[in-house]
Amino acid sequence: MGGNGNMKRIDQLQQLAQNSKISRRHFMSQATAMGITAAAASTMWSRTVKAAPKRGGKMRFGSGHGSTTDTLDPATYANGGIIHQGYGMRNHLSEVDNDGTLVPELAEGWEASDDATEWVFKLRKGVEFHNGKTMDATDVIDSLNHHRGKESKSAAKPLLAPINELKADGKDKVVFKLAGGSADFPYTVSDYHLAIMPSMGDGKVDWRSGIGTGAYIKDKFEPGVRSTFKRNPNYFKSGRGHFDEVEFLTIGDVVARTNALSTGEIDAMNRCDLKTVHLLKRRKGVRVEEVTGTLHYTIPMHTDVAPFDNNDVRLALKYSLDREVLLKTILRGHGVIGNDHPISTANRYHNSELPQRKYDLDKAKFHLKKAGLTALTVDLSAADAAFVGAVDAAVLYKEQAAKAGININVVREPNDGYWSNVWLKKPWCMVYWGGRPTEDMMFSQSLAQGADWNESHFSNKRFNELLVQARAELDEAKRRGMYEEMQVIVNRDGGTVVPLFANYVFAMSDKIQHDAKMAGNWDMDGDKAIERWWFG
Amino acid sequence: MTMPLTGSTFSGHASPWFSRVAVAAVHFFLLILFLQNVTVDFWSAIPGFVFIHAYSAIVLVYWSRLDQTPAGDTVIVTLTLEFVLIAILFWDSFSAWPWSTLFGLALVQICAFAAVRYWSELRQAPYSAWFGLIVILIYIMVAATAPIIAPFGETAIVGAEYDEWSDKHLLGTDNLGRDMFTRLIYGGRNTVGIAFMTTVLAFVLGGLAGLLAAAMRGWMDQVLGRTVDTLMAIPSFIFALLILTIVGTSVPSLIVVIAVLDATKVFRLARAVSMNVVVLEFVEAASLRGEGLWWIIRSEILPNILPPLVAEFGLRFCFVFLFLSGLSFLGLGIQPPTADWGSMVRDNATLITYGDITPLLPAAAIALLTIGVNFVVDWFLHKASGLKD
Amino acid sequence: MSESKTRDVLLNMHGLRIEGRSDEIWQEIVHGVNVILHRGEVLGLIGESGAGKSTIGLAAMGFARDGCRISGGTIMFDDVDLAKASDDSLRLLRGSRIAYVAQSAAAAFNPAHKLIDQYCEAPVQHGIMPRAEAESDAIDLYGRLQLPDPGGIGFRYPHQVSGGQLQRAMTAMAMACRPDLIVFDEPTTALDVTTQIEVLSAIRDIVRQFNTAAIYITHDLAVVSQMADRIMVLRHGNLVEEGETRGMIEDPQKDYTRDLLSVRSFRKEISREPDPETPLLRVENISAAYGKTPVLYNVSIDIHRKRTVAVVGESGSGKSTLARVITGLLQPSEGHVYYDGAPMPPDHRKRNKDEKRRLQMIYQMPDTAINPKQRVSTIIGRPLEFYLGLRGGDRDARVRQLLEMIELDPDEFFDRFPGELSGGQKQRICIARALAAEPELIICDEVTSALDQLVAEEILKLLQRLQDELGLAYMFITHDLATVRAVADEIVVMLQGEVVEQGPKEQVLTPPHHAYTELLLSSVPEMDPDWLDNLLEQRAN
Amino acid sequence: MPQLGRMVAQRLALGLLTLFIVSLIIFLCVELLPGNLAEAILGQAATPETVAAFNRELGLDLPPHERYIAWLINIMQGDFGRSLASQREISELLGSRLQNTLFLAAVAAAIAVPLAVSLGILAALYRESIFDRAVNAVTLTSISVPEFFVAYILIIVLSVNLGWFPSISNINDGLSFWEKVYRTALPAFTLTLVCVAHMMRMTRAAIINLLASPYIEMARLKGLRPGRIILKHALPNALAPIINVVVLNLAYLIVGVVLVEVVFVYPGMGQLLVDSVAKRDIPVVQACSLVFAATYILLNLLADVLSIMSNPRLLHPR
Repeated sequence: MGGNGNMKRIDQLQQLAQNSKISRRHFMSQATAMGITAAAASTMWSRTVKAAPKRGGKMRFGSGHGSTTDTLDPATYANGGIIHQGYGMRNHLSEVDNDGTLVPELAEGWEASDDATEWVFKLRKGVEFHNGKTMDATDVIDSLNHHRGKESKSAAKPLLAPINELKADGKDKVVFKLAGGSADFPYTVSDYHLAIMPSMGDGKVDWRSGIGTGAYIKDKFEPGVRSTFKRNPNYFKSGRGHFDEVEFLTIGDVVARTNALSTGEIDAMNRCDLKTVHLLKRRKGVRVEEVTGTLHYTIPMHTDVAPFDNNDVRLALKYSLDREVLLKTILRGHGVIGNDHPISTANRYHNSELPQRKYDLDKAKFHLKKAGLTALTVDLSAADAAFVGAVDAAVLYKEQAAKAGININVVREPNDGYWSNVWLKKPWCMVYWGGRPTEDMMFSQSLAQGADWNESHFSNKRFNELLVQARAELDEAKRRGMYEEMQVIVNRDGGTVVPLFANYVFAMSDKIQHDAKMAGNWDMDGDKAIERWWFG
Repeated sequence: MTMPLTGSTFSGHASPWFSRVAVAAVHFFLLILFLQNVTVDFWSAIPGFVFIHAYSAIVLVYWSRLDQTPAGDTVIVTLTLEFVLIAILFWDSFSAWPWSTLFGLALVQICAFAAVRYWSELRQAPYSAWFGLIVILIYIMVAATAPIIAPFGETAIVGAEYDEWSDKHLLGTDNLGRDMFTRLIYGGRNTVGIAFMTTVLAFVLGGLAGLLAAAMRGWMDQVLGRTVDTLMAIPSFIFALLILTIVGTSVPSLIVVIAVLDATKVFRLARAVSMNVVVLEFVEAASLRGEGLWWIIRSEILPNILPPLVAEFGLRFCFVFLFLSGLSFLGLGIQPPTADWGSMVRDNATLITYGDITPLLPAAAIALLTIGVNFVVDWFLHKASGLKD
Repeated sequence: MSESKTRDVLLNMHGLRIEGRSDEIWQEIVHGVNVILHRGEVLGLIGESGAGKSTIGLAAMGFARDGCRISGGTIMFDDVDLAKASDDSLRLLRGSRIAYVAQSAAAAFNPAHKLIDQYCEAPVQHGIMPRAEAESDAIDLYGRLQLPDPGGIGFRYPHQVSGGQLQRAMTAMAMACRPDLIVFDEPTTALDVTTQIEVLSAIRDIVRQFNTAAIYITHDLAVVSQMADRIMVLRHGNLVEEGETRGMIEDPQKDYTRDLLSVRSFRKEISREPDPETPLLRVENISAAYGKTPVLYNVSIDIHRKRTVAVVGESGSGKSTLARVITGLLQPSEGHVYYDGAPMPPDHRKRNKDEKRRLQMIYQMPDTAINPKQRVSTIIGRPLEFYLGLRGGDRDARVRQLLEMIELDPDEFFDRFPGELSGGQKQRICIARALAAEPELIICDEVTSALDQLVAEEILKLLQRLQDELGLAYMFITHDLATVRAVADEIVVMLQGEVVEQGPKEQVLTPPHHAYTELLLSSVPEMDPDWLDNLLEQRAN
Repeated sequence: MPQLGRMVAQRLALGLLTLFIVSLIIFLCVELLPGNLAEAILGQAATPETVAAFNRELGLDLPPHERYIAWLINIMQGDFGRSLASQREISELLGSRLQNTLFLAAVAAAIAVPLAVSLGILAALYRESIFDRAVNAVTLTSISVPEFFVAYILIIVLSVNLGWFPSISNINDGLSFWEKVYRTALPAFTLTLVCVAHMMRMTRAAIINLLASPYIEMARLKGLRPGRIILKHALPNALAPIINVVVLNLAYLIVGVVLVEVVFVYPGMGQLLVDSVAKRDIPVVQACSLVFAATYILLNLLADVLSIMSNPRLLHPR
């Protein structure tokens, strides 16, 4: 894997440059020797060297997400706009950093029992909320309990369901007792819902004020319009939260967003128009970036419903989809093709050995024949509520599958109520997944037997065994083996076609700088752009 | 609105032989086109044959009364209504060849009738009106014969995405690799067709209600008037948004919803102009004679309020057109993959920022048609009001 | 003639040709007319509609209405040729040296401004006098024109002033700049006869006082003979006859002039004694109101078969309301209507088809009384279908028969639209429509007042013939005593909703009269140049 | 004038009735919308359990008529209630939005109305001239294009290429009046282009319509200048239709600007309403609709009152 080797060396080189260990000339010669063009190397140099963060400036961010009905209650967070603002105001026990690794945030660290059923989080000391109160275990427990219990209307409720007991051990320690072993539990508490807010003392938390421990203090909050923030002078993290002020604008219309960036009325935007992003790149003073993340599209079949109960039918359908064309037309190349399992290259245990499934009409026909069929007619439900372009994707799929003798009847569903009336209800439909930071979370939610969102009604004995084992397995290598096997199982037997992983494509002013690597778990550097970026 | 009651407004003299030949020619044109394009077996072509001939029979029945009479107006309006109703009821089968084309050709035929009927007026029309009429005619022809003149299928993916303009793809391809030129033609057919049907339905509903209110007055006028006031008090965009979300954005529901909302405005006009007619003595004479409501509406009032209504039809058509494209902008209009100009502008709007004029084309198409219609309406109003300044 | 030659010529229109546009084609409507007007002289232009009299009158101001143009001839006003003068120089003359008094003062006064504001506009804009001076001048003129409250009337809006007063105010406005010439375009046509006298005398006095030249346009020879020194009779854009007023009235040279002079000579033959049978229509003690405004008080009338009852009165007398009550369009607050002895439901919607059929109506304005979008065959054929159930060929044959009955050629008119008919022809169609129902009683509401006199006379003769042939009864509503004299068997005189006098024609028309009848009768202009003088003198006594 | 007063009172009472019916219709519509608030907010995360919890907390588990009556009683006490989704006071939520909407409408009207009326007068004065035709063609074109398209073109030309105006209208309370006007310029221009044609054409038509009337002929025969004839004699009598069309357009400027708000990211009522419909936030939808309907009713009343005031027949009865 020559390419991989090169990548590592470039990383090293950049590291050296960033720490001022090498000169520009040295950097350039080394980089060009590795096959990088001079121009690219030059850009890389300037970006790397400038990478020393600076404080100051007012960052104006135009977000395609955000709604007038957004609230500061993390239990109701429903879109990237409010998630981003939430990350700016508040912190969590743990954080997925820009490398994609899990690091402690408000916790100093954690320890698990051997079976991974009991977790002890040691809290960072001396962290102050914006109102001056010092964060302690009560705040953490109340914040998490905000999502638990009968009356909770939080979308994070199922995430915390495995917690049997949650208690403080002194002021600085929180103990979780889980129903079953979970090696990735520290990942769970990094979920965007589980922000730590000041307790009001009666077991409730104060979410209305927007007070948290985060890098920015709420100034004005007009949901769906604009919010302004000021830098938290007492922020506990070093090297984060560089802007003096942040103005967060909701700009729903992509043309307006793009124009605003072009005319310098905002400094960064997300959700670029994929159709014209190549033109946007040519604009002076504008930089377009993209990150492959965990966001992916699925086309799940109910594996207990005919004809999808026959694995050959499922394979025939998987083979009759040309993912490359879909990538080109739906995402205009801004993504990677999927391999019929939900684990992204951004995940830790992605199985890179598993052969990529290709558009293969012969194989499709073969499996169709094996299933005892010469022709097949199936309904595929789609709406753009699933993801932008879902209907187009379904239409493309229909045209491609027709060549294998499969007649896909595209059923256009209404956008409204798609998630309640179509998803999980119709035997075959288009779905979008934001992705989960860990294999365990992804598999548990979407493929485990009995999971609420087991969209393909998948029930594979071996898979379910492995899932439980791997969850509690603390040995890295063994875990990797298990997860890789599970990906193979899903790829071969699963009822889910996973055609694409979408890139996050966003653009910013030239003046904006960021670390060489950006997180792929959410849009805009893990939705932490305002915390992580700075003006160069 | 001044009332054109002089009667001389439409008293042209067209020679009957000319109009007969014109209609016969259109009929044969229709038949030949149909036969040429029937690719399916004989039996499934039968409905088409029946359709054409039943249609011709209707034409012949109305025949003797057609030339240069106000009855001719009625024939044109009736035929239009028939087709619109059929099209709304059977939209699904109508959007498929050959029904849609038959429908389109029927429209062409209606235009031919109108042209023959009003030939003497047309001769005196100013250039702007001629320009408008020609534009409208071209649009109708294009819409009617879309499957024949379009090089590719409406939703067929025939090339790479965003191809340049070339011999194969005259205007390049769109984001899915569909031919832009083809989409533009079909978009015109869908957008114009739906806007036209919506407007007609709005006029049937609003016009009828307005006539009823004016003719019956009393409680009927009050009830209808209050209902319309209430409906108008709700912003139509929001109302359309609500209703379309409830009933779903299928083409028939789109047509009905916008038509009902637009009918309120038609109602007001129809009622106002009818009121001017109702107070005239010939209406009093008819009601003294003991004529029924229907006769009074149809024979006494309607022929006299047609000119302002027709002019309003043109304007409302434009508004519906723009309304539809506005809804498409918010994603509630005609749904993909059906081509429509509003969403074509919307889909490609970002390109304008980068100096690509492709999205200008559907917008220009919308503008050209509305301008054309407005020119004709201007001329018509000018004629109907007898203004000679 | 020799006397007038010595006075200097103010206006000389020579070989005047005017074209009008219809359907984008220009057609000549005035064919080379010569008009000479001297200072201080009043010239009467007379003719029926279409004679071109108004067009010539406006041409005297160098003005052509939209759709008309002056295509030939010269219009010498003093030394300026108005036909060739620039817009600006015309504008300077108009209002200051040539002024205009329009037919309907109610329409010609701008409803948005007070009378005195409109008066002052011309003198102030033409820079003749400042506003304050113009105002006091206006009040003076209002007084001379015998307007009530001359100091205050100018500060009212046009709709607050009655028609006769408005017409005088307009004359004052025309006088504002003391013009050399005033064009009066049928200034009294829209007025009631009693009002007409006041206006006529006021106009004549003021013109004489200021020695202003005037062109007086009218269709009424009797009126013009009171006003004009000289008369020009016009027909179809040509001059028929010209002469001194007295000479023309006493000794007309042309047949057409003689026709105009003899227009009021038609008299119905005196009919038989009233039949003793029950009246065809009995109106008994009817009172009616529009909303809260009472319009009719205790009116009773009998109409017998084959008889003509004329209901005469000025505007506001309630005569048309009476017709509405009889036809059932307005329900009376008191009283009943009996038809052939049986009470009729007051609401026409509750009457049965036969009751409706037997009582038909003919309206004042034939333009609005027939649907312009229906053919003659439909207009006349519809009652045939509706009442008598005639269809197809039977119906068409009957329509043709009816057309013949009203003296129109069936082949020519069967398929026509009202827009292709003249006013008189339209009124005939209305009559045929009424006849189609085979009625017993026809209510004729001012059926001749919108028509030219000669045409009106034909219509009256036709109606009379039909009565003789078909034995119809007529209720004739009119303000015109000449019509009453011509057709009535019995006369009902109405004033402000009440019947002031009623009885057989001879009885009502023979003195002694009721005071109001006397006023009405004496106010009808006669073909005598001295009539107005005599009358005013008489009344002054 | 007692008649005018009675008319206003009558119309206001009728308006209240209309408002009541409007609220009922809107309530029913929102009730009929597929899905509910909880599902709309939770999206993919809507489990039966969380949805039920949501509904219980917001009282959405009560039967519709009870909720409507409760809402009605509150509204009669002047309490608009709280947004279901954000729990914010609706009056506060609506207040700034309404202010912004009115501000935009005012700026647009301040440009559009004088422009349209003067263009209409000039076009009537010089009718059939090159000027008339040019104005007609330009205004016709501007209404023949979808408004979002006009907006985009204005942005490209005036903002992206020339850089004269900001492409988005990021306004907030802290700005000075002129700064606000500056930032509102582009949406105001767009709306101006969209509604000028209608008003201008109506002004022109209303005036030309009167030119055939006898009193205009009289004015011409009095030798008055053409300009004076139009301004002094035609215009006062053409006021009623002009007022009507102006008010109609004012109503449009207030209630019909959703698209422009979206394109320019203008924080007005339209976007709030669209968002609330999407989230099934009934009280907000209700409140917005009521404000819109009330605006419409009041503006129409204003038009009628002004029409009466402009008509001496009605203003000065005999």
